[in-house]
Amino acid sequence: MGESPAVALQDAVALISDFPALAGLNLNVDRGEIVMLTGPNGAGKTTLLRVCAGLTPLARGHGLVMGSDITTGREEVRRRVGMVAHSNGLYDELTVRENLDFWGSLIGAGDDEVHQAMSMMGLDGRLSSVSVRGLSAGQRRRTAFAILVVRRAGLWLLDEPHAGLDSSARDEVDEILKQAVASGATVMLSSHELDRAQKLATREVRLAGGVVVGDGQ
Amino acid sequence: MGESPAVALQDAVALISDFPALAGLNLNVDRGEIVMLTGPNGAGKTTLLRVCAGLTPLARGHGLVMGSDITTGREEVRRRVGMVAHSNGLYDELTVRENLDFWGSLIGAGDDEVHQAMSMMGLDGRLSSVSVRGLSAGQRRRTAFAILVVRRAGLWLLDEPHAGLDSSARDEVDEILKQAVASGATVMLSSHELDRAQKLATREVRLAGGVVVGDGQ
Amino acid sequence: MTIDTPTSTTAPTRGTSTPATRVLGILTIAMTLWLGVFGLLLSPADRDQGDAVRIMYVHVPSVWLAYLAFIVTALASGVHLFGKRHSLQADRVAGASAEIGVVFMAVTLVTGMLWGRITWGVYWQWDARLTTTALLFISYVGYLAVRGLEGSREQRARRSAIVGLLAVLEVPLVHWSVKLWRSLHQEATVLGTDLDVSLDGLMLFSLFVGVVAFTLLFLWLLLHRSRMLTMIDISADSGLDTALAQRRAEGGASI
Amino acid sequence: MSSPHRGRVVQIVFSKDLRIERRSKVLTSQIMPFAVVTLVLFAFALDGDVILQRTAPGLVWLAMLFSSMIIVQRSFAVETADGALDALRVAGADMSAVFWGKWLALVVQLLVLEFVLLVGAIVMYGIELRLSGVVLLVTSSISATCGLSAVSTIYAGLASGVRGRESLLPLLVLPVASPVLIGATRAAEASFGTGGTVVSEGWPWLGVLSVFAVVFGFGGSLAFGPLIDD
Amino acid sequence: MSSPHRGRVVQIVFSKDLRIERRSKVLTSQIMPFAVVTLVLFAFALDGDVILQRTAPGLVWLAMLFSSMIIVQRSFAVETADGALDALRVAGADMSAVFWGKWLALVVQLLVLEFVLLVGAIVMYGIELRLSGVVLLVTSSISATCGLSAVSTIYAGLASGVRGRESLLPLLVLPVASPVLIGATRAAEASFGTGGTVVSEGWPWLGVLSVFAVVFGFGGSLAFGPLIDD
Ligand code: HEM
Ligand SMILES: Nc1ncnc2c1ncn2[C@@H]1O[C@H](COP(=O)(O)OP(=O)(O)OP(=O)(O)O)[C@@H](O)[C@H]1O
Ligand SMILES: Nc1ncnc2c1ncn2[C@@H]1O[C@H](COP(=O)(O)OP(=O)(O)OP(=O)(O)O)[C@@H](O)[C@H]1O
Ligand SMILES: [Mg+2]
Ligand SMILES: [Mg+2]
Repeated sequence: MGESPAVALQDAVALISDFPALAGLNLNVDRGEIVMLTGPNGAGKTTLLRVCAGLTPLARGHGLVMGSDITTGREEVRRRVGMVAHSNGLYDELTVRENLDFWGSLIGAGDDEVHQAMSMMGLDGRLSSVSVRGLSAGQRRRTAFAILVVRRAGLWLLDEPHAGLDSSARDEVDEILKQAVASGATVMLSSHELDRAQKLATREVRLAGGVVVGDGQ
Repeated sequence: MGESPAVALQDAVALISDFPALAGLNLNVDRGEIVMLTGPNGAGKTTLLRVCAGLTPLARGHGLVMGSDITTGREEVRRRVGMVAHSNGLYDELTVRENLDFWGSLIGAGDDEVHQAMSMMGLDGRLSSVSVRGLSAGQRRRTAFAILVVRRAGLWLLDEPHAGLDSSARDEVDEILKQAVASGATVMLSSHELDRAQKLATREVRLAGGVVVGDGQ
Repeated sequence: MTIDTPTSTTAPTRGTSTPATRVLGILTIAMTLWLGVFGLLLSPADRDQGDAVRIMYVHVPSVWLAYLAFIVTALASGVHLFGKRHSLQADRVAGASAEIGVVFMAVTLVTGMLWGRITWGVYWQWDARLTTTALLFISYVGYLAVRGLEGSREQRARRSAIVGLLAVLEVPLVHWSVKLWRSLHQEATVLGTDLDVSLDGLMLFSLFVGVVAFTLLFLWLLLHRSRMLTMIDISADSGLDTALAQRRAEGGASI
Repeated sequence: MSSPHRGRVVQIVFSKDLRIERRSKVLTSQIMPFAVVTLVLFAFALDGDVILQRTAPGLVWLAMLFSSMIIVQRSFAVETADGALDALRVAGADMSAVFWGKWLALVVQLLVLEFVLLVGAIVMYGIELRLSGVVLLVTSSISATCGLSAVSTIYAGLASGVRGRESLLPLLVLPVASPVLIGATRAAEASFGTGGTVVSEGWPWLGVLSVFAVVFGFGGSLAFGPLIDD
Repeated sequence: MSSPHRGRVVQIVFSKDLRIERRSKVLTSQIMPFAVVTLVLFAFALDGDVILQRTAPGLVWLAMLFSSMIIVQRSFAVETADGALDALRVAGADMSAVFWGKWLALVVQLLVLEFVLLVGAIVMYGIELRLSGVVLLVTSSISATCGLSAVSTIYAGLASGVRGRESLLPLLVLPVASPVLIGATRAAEASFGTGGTVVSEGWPWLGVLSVFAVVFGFGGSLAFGPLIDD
């Protein structure tokens, strides 16, 4: 298609305290793809996702995300991406509802959108008023997803989205992602649950040693 | 067999700041079983495992773990169990090696045992001298497992052991668990990756709402 | 990551000196000798301070050059932060200048304390100038610490540039501390001695010589040090290349 | 959906921080007792002679400095604990607005603490306050607090995240903040009439403090984005 | 494999804590500058008159109290960050040994800090030390530090347990800790000869401090297990 690719990285090198977590990685992702990142522990998946979100700077190489340069055009990039990392980015002292309201209002989302997202992830009812510290691992993850849904991003970056979620929540997440893609979004997710992710993804990119070592449908 | 069951809980009620995470749960686990705990997010799996480890006290009911009462005989219980929780219990500032040495010497394990465990989990070589803060999610998990292996417990309590691990590490873990059971240990693990866990487990216990709702092979 | 336009002289193989800097170095040495002659021999002893006054020829120039160094740091930081290219060369100049400034500041403190011991009888006393000077010194130690933090060069540059721009605000505070506290603080500050050095012509000239000598020294050090930093960055880059190779190798036999 | 305008973001962040404080009660049940006990202990250490009144203002502001450090460190610990700061960055939140929000929350908390401390000092050290002094005391305290909060927030931003940074916070803040401390102390002395000072001597300090507050306030709102976001 | 005897556990925990401190440098690069700058600022706030020498001991020990709280809080934050404390409990580690290990690490760090503070105060405030005073100063400082560390460690143990508790604790601990402060301050004054005191006046305080240290030391080692292990 005519429009710029969702992600275009050339010779991307990213350092984590002097260690090259990405060692000259090249990757192109077109809009509307669901790319799953696989690879051994420490391959560089998380780092790659953080680079795409403009969180980790490139030490060398160039990168375009949603048409803007991730070094110079961070602001634009951020306006277009949403991310669920290993950590959930929640405030322990606040309740589920308060967390969603906070992030929702920061993004400028409406009350109804927030409420819809919560019921999608089964957080309405009792849980909505439980302080996040009291949540179980999976319930925290669900909350993070609810926030992501509210975000309505153009590029979704998911670091092991299924980890910690129970089967019903997993199906729900997959459903949400499919819908998002249907409405024009692009998805990059890292996963160690190959068969599950493979059902979902349109393309599998395998990382190792900070570079792409395998790329296929 | 004549010896006491690995776990025997009667009407176990456990509160997490006034919320009954376990609501009168009954469970018996014989020695040598590999029990997998399933159930929706917030069902009470983590709480159950913590109760068995003597970390969360019972508000009501009784519990025997490895033959000793978890309320009165905590010390004995702890001498027999090993646990990998959602959190890994590592010191960020220390290197992988230093963490293993610390826990190893605390348990009274020998240097060789430590080294063996590290190579089992692929932590020898470069990683051994990396500070834990620098590790990837899965590498942290591997370290936690290496410590567990050194522990040589009679009852292994694993909260989503596979989460975050890559496929090779998962196989390694399964292998380790099988060996442990072969040498007389008992395993309780919670998991949301049903098919994988089912391959491993000898029995599946399904929790919901803080009680057992399903129990079968 | 590119080292922007390192001059040919900064190739690691060659040293950091050029004909220009060699001349500068020679001039510096000459002026310093001259300062010795004037400061120690030709200039008269002070009426009531005696030979102690000669400390002034080091004390005062070093302070002023420290000020200059910190201002240069601030300017370079500004160039990096607000310049189009976010020049890393500017950042390195800022860093080098700050390092030199800290050294000069230390010299000021030491000479000042010695002088204080002689004239006031104590090494230290808690008046406005001394205190603010001490704090200024601490701030730039902090600045250097920020430069030492982990992270990419851009990060280092951005952070330290901001700190450099904020810290320089303390220089006027030190400079006018006497006035400030005189006018603001009821008790007359003990700084009387600090200023009633009656400078006759020769003293003034010696002081002037001192300032010139220290200025040359500053420039000379600045050139060398900033080129040094450039070379360090370059060698760090070549180090990165090998690290990258190793990292990629992990791909083959990865854990 | 359009991201909200800056003022709104400030308000969102501000109320979020205050709500968290209300839940965790760090200020009311950890810092305040500390500060008050400090006053008491000092009253002991120099059992209630005139010295006490001389030192009171300095003490109060020293306590303020400590507290601001603790509060601000906590307010950023909350952001980094579960990666909320990264989430804020990805959400493309206007960082200078975030700065003002956190700054405001800090100011409010410090002012509360300050009120307690001053009242405590006045009661315990038997300082009698001249009406004419009150105005100076209040105005100078407020502007000093604004300045202090600005400095602390800026450097806490720099100190948040990457390891090793946090250990820098005091090293960076204290020298820069000390003018505030000194100014505020002098102003307080003037309004208390400590050591026979008269109120008029205090006003110039108010000027210094205000300038400081403005400079670092706006410096901070400019610098904060780049600092957080590297 | 048999779990190691108590002494070994103490040593393991102790060296672990010190190693972490060496890595994170909280003491050397955060607390020390903090404490020193405090001395500087205070000296300036009371520019160099006799008051300074009067207040020096009190100041030093106030700084010690703050620092001990910060250090110990950090030393338990490290344990709870990634659930290491739970891991310790499951590993069946002898909690009173853990207590002594953490206590010892705290004592060592505080003594280092104390040395710096005292030297700093003596140099900067122009205190001249009588030889006869040195012995008292050293012994009293050490026993005071032991007591303070014991209290702080107990405190942190409590605080690290169930949430919500910590909010109570400063209220509980500070009154308990203040005798140490006052005792140590008085002893220091005596050894400095502050305000014409003579050394002999200091010895009784040393007794008080020692008793305090012993009581809370052993109280702590007994109470610690139950505290951690709600
Ligand atoms: C630790 C002790 C001292 C420190 C930290 C110190 C610091 C300074 C500083 C920062 C300045 C620069 C003032 C400015 O122009 O902004 C200065 C200038 C000067 N100092 Fe010192 N000083 C100390 C002791 C002394 C003593 C003991 C004397 C002589 C009795 C002295 C004599 C002078 C003179 C004559 C100048 C230049 C005139 C002026 O600019 O005020 N200083 N000192
Ligand atoms: N300070 C450091 N020193 C050495 N290596 C480091 C440091 N920081 C990070 N690393 C390495 O950088 C890599 C980070 O990779 P990353 O977190 O992206 O892995 P990942 O693919 O997400 O792995 P996982 O599947 O376990 O999440 C790891 O191999 C880690 O060991
Ligand atoms: N303070 C609280 N208020 C209300 N509910 C609470 C509180 N603390 C804990 N809970 C509830 O207790 C339950 C804890 O369950 P637990 O963590 O054992 O679930 P789990 O089976 O491990 O779930 P997961 O699969 O997500 O890990 C959750 O339902 C949680 O909502
Ligand atoms: Mg990862
Ligand atoms: Mg769980």
